[in-house]
Amino acid sequence: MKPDLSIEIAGIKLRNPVMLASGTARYGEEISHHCDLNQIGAIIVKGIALKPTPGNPPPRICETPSGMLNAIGLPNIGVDAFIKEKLPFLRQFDTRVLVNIFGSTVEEYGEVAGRLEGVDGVDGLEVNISCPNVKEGGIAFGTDIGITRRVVQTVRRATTLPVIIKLSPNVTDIASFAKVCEEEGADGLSVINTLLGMSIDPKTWRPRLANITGGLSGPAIRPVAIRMVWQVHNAVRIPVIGMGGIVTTEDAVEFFLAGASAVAIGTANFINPKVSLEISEGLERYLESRGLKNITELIGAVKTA
Amino acid sequence: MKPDLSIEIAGIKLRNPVMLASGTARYGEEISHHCDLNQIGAIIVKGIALKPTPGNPPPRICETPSGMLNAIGLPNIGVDAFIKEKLPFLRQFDTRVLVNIFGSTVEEYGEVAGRLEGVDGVDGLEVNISCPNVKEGGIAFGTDIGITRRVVQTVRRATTLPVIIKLSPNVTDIASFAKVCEEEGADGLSVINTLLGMSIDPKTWRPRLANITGGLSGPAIRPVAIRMVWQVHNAVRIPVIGMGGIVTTEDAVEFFLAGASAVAIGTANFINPKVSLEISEGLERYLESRGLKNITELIGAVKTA
Amino acid sequence: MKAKIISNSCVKGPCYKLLLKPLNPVKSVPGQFLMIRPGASDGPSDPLLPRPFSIHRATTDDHIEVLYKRVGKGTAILASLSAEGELEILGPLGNGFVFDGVAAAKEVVVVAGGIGVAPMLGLVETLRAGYPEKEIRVFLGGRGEVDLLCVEELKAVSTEVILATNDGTMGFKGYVTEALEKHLSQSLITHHSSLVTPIIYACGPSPMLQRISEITEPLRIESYFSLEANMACGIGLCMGCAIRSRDGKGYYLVCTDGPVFRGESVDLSGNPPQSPFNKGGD
Amino acid sequence: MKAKIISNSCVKGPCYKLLLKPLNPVKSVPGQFLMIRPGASDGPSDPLLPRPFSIHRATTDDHIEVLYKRVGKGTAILASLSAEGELEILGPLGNGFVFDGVAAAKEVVVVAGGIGVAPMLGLVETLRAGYPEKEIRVFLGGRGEVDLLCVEELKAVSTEVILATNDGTMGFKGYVTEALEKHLSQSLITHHSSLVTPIIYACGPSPMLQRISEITEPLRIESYFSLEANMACGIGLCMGCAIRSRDGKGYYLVCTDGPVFRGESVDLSGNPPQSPFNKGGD
Ligand SMILES: Cc1cc2nc3c(=O)[nH]c(=O)nc-3n(C[C@H](O)[C@H](O)[C@H](O)COP(=O)(O)OP(=O)(O)OC[C@H]3O[C@@H](n4cnc5c(N)ncnc54)[C@H](O)[C@@H]3O)c2cc1C
Ligand SMILES: Cc1cc2nc3c(=O)[nH]c(=O)nc-3n(C[C@H](O)[C@H](O)[C@H](O)COP(=O)(O)OP(=O)(O)OC[C@H]3O[C@@H](n4cnc5c(N)ncnc54)[C@H](O)[C@@H]3O)c2cc1C
Ligand SMILES: Cc1cc2nc3c(=O)[nH]c(=O)nc-3n(C[C@H](O)[C@H](O)[C@H](O)COP(=O)(O)O)c2cc1C
Ligand SMILES: Cc1cc2nc3c(=O)[nH]c(=O)nc-3n(C[C@H](O)[C@H](O)[C@H](O)COP(=O)(O)O)c2cc1C
Ligand code: FES
Ligand code: FES
Repeated sequence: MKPDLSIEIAGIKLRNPVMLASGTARYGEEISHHCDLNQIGAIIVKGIALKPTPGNPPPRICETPSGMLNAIGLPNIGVDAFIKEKLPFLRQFDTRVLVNIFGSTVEEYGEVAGRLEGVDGVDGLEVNISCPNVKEGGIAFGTDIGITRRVVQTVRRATTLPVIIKLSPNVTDIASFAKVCEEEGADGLSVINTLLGMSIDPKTWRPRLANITGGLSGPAIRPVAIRMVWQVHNAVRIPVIGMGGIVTTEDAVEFFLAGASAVAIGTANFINPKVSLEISEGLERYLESRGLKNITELIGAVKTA
Repeated sequence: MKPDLSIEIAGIKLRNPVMLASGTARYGEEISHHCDLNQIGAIIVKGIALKPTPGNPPPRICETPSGMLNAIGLPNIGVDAFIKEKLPFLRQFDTRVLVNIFGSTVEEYGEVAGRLEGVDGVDGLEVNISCPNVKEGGIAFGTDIGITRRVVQTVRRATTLPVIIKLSPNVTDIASFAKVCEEEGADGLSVINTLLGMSIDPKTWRPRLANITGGLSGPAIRPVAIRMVWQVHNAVRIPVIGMGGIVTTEDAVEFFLAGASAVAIGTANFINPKVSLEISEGLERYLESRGLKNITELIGAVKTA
Repeated sequence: MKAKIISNSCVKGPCYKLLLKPLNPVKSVPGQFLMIRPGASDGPSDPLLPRPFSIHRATTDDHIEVLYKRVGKGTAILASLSAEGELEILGPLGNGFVFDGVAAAKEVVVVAGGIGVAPMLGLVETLRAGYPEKEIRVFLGGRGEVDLLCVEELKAVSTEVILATNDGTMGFKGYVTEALEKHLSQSLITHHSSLVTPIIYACGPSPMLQRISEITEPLRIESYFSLEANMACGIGLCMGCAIRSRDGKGYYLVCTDGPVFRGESVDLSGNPPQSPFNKGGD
Repeated sequence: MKAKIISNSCVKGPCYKLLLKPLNPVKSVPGQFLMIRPGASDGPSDPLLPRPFSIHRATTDDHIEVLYKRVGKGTAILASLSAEGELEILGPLGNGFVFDGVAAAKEVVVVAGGIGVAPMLGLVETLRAGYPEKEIRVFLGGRGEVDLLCVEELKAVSTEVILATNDGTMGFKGYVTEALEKHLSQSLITHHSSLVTPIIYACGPSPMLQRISEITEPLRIESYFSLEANMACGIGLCMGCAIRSRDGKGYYLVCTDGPVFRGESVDLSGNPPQSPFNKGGD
C-alpha cells in the first residue's frame, strides 16, 4: 500500500502536503501549463489587497548566493477582480486554494477578508503581515506584536474561513508572535516569509533593487527557516506550514522533522515549475523506503535528545 | 601615488580596513603561517571569557547552501591565560589586536574588560553580546535592548580602551540597538554576528549540530548583513565594522558602500586563509582603477536617490 | 526539458555558441527565448536561477543555437560545459517579433548592439525567406571590432550590413545609432515621403534602444525592441521582469508580454515613476 | 596552492582516484591530509568549504594521489573534473601516523573500513619500506565486494590481506572487526605472551573504531586511529572538528591534534558529555 500523504491542516483537507507558496505561482494560470494543479496540495495565490496596485519599479529582483532578493511591491489586481477574473480558472482544478491577503491598514485586512467570506473556491486565507503599515509609520505589521494581534483579531472577526497567519522572520522572538496568533484564534501559521536584505552593485554603486531593500528567499535562508519552524512548532499547537528554501524532497523532509505539517515551495518554482509535483512524489518514495505509512509520522520527529 | 587604505576607527589607526573576524583566526598563530599578520588591518581574536571553557560537543559545524552553521560553544582559554600565553605571540606583529570578549553575566563582561585594561598589545575590545545570558534566562544579551544597554555601560566603565559592540542580527530592529550602544559610549559597532539557524539530517532525523541550533555565516547571509550595515550606518555616527559573507574584493566594496568603515573576514578564511591579504590588495586596485584616492570615499556612498 | 549539448565553443572574444538538441522538438519564432539553468537541476544552489537566452537560430533539424557572452557566474559555467553533456531548458518563451508591418514598409532596418545580435540573425534569415525582395539593412554596433558578431552570416541574407564601433576598430567610428540616424535622414531626403517608412527591429543595451526611440518616434517609424530584464522564472510567475509602460500606469512583464515590445509602449528611461508606487513588500 | 589535475578517474563503484601535481612539491607522511576546494576559488559559493582528503600516496616524482568516494555535492564536482584542470589545495595537514612502537611490536595490524583504506596503502608501503621483515597484516572490510579497494596493491606490500564483507560477497562474511577479533585471540593463544603485542593502525567508520577499542584496550594493544570530523578549515582556525578526549575534560581538534590519535585518548561514543558544556554561542 502506498503511504498516505494526505493531511488536514487548519481544517483544510489536502491531497498531499505540498503547496505553492504565495507570490511564486501568481493566480495559478501560468504555472498550470507546467505543473498539474490537480496533483498539488494547495495553491496559495499571490497577495491580494482591497484595491489594485501596480508594484515597484524595476529592477525588482536580483540573485544572491544561493538565494534571491525581491521587491516586487505586491502588485495585485484587487480582491474584486480576483474573485471575478481569477478564481473561476482555479475552480476548474481539484485542489485547495488559499488566498494570500494583505492591507496597508489593519482595517483593510478585515475588509479583504470579508469580501472573500463565502466565496466559492476559496478554502482559506493566508494573511501576509510582512508588508508596511502605512498608517502607523510604515513598519511591517508583522514585526510589532501589538499590531500583529490586531490584524489577527480583525481578520478572525471578518471571516469563518480558516485563517493562517504568515509570520515575518525579521523579529527577535518568532515564538511570541506565534503564540499571539494562536491566542487570537488563528488556525495555522506559515513560517517563514522572506528575510529583509539588500545588495549593492560595486560597479554602479546603486542598490540592485529599485526599492533599495527586498526580501531574501531560496536555499540561503533554509537554516533560518528550519530553526523558526522548530521554535514555532514547540511554542503552539496550531499547525505550521513550513517554507523557505525548499528545492528537493530532502529539504521538505527537514521541514516536516522540524515540525511543519505541510510545506510550501516558493523560489524553487522559478527554477523548475514542476518541482512541487516532484517533491510530493519524492515524499511518497521517502516514506515508502523507510516503511512509514503516513506523512504525519515525520511531523516534529527531529531527535533532539 | 597608491590610494590610501588607512583608516582610523574608534580611535584605532589601521594600516588597511581589512580585519580577521573573531572566531575565524583563533589567537593568530595558526593563520600566521598562511597570512602575514603584518599586512592586515587588525585581528579580532576568538572570544575570551573570564574562565576557560571547553566548548560544545561535536558535531560543531555543518555546511549549508552558500553558508555554514556553527555551534562551537565559545571554547576559550580564559582571559588570564590569553594575556600570558597568547598575547606575546601577537605582539610580535605590526598589526592591531582587538580582543573579542563575552560573559555569562553582565558583571563578567565588566571583569573581563577590566583585566584587559592597560595590557600591552591590546588595541581595543570587541564585545560579543550574541551569547546566552545565564543569569537571566539564557536568552542572548544582544537580543534584549535593556540588557544590551547594561552590558555596554558595564564595559564602558571598566575600560578606557576603544569599545566596539558586536551586534546580534537576530533582532527586529537593529538600528535601535545601535543607538543604545552609541548613547552608552560605544566607540564603534561590528555588524553582524551570525544568524540563528538549524539543520536536520533527513537520513538520521538528528540535528546536524549537537547543540541543535547554531550560527549561520558565509555568503548566504550577505544580503542581510548589507541591509543591517546600511540601517546602522544611517542610525548612528560611530563607525561600523561590516562583516557577513565577504569572500571577494567586490563583496567588501559592497559593505563600504553600505556604510562600513572597515570590514572583517570570517568564514572566507576557512576557504582561503590568505583571503584578507588578497582583499586588501584588491581594494587598492579597485580604488586605483576608479581614480579614487582614499578608502573613505566609499563609505556609505551607495546611491539611493 | 533536457537538452543535449551537441557543441559549445568560443566564437569570438568572450562569446560562445551553444548547439542544443532538445529532448522534444521546439517550435519557435525569432525573438523568443529559453531559460537555461547553468549546471544540474539537483546540483549546487549557487548560481540558483536559470538564465534567459534568445534563440539565436532554430535549425531545420530541430536543433537550437544559442549565442551567448560570458559575463558572470552562470555564463562562466555554461562556457565550461563540454559536448555530450546535458542542460535543463525551458522554452520557447515570450512573444517573438511581429511581421505585420513588413510588407508595407519601405525597408527593414535591424539594429543590434553587441551580444544583442543574438536574436537578430534568426530574425533576418526569417525575414529574407518570407520577403525575398525586401531591402534589409542591418546596423551592427559595438565598442570595438571584437563585439561585432555574425557579420558574414548577416551579409549573406541582408541587403547591406553597416558596422559601427566606438573605438573605430571596424566600420563607422561612433555609436551605431549615429550611423542609423545618418541613414534614416538621408533616406528620408531621397524619398520625400514620410508615409512609407522603414520598420525597425532592435536589440541591445537600454541607452541604445532609448536613442533609437528618440530618433524614430518623431518620424513615426514602427519599431520593435527586444528587451532584457532580470528574470527569475521566465514564465510569468515571479513578476520580477517588469518594464514600465509608457502611459505611466503600470508595468509589462518582459517574459510574457515581451521580450519584444513596440518601442513607444515602454519607458526605458530608468527614471523613477511619477506616482509613489513603492511598497516594501514582496 | 594550485595543483594540476594529471588524471581523475573511477577506480571502482563510486570511488575515484585523483592524481595531482602541486605547484610546489609537498613533503608528507602517511596519515596526513589535504583540504581540496571543489571548483574554482572565486567561483560559485555552493559548495562553500574545502573538503578534507587523506593523501593516498605521495609518489616519488612529487605527485599526490587521492582516493575518494563520491558521496555528496563536493565529491560529485570533483568526480566531474577532467585532466588538465586545476584545483586549489592546502596541505599537507595534520600529524600523520607514528611509527615509534613498530620495531618492538609482534606484528603490524592495519584495519580499514570502506574508503578508510585511503590513507592506509601509503602507510603500509612506508612501513614495508622501513621494516622489510615485519609481519604486516591488513584487514579490509566493507558492506560488499565493491567497497574493497586497493586489494592487489596491499597484497604486494603486506604479509597477508584479510577481506571481510557484511554480505559475504568477498572474503569473511561479517564485520571486519570480527575477523580482527578472531585473529587476535588466536595469535594470543599461540604466543602465550601478552607482553609482545601487535600494534594497530585503523581508519574507517566510528562504530568500527569503537569496536576496535573494545577489543584492543583490554589486551593493552597500542592502537592508532585516523579520525574524521566535519571540517571547515583544516588548519585549526574554526575549532569545528572537535573530538572528545577520553578524560572527559575537553576536546582535541582533529585537524591539528590529529587526524591520527591514540585509540585510548579519544571518546568515539557520540554520547553527550557528563558535564553541561553546551553554550549557544559561536
Ligand atoms: C529575454 C532575454 C534574452 C537574452 N538573450 C541573450 C543571448 O542570447 N545571449 C546572451 O549572451 N545574453 C542574453 N541575455 C542576457 C543574459 O540573460 C545574461 O547575460 C545572463 O543572465 C548573465 O548571467 P551570468 O550568470 O553570467 O551573469 P551574472 O551577472 O552572474 O548574473 C547574475 C544575475 O543577473 C541576471 N543578469 C545578468 N545580466 C543580465 C542581463 N543582461 N539581462 C538579464 N538578466 C541578467 C542573471 O540572469 C542572474 O540572475 C538575454 C536576456 C534576456 C532577458
Ligand atoms: C582527515 C580526513 C580525511 C579524509 N580522507 C578521505 C579520503 O581519503 N577519501 C574520501 O573519500 N573521503 C575522505 N574523507 C571524508 C571526506 O572529507 C568527505 O567524504 C567529503 O568531505 C564529502 O564531501 P561532499 O561534498 O561530497 O559531501 P557532502 O555530504 O555534500 O558534504 C557536506 C559537508 O559535510 C562534510 N562531510 C561529509 N562527509 C564527511 C566525512 N565523512 N568526514 C568529514 N566531513 C564530511 C563535508 O566536508 C562538507 O562540509 C576524509 C575526512 C577527513 C576529516
Ligand atoms: C518573487 C516573490 C514574491 C513573493 N510574493 C509574496 C506575496 O505576495 N505574499 C507573501 O505572503 N509572500 C510572498 N513571497 C514569499 C514566499 O511566499 C515565501 O514565503 C518565501 O519566498 C520563502 O520561501 P522560498 O525560499 O521557498 O521562496 C514571495 C516570494 C518571492 C520570491
Ligand atoms: C566558526 C566560527 C566561530 C565564530 N566565533 C565567534 C566568536 O568567538 N565571537 C564572535 O563575536 N563571533 C564569532 N563568530 C562570528 C564571526 O566573527 C562573524 O561575525 C560571522 O561569522 C559573519 O561573518 P562571515 O560570514 O564572514 O563569517 C564566529 C563565526 C564562525 C563561523
Ligand atoms: S521572469 Fe518571472 S515573471 Fe518574468
Ligand atoms: S577544521 Fe577548522 S579547526 Fe579543525
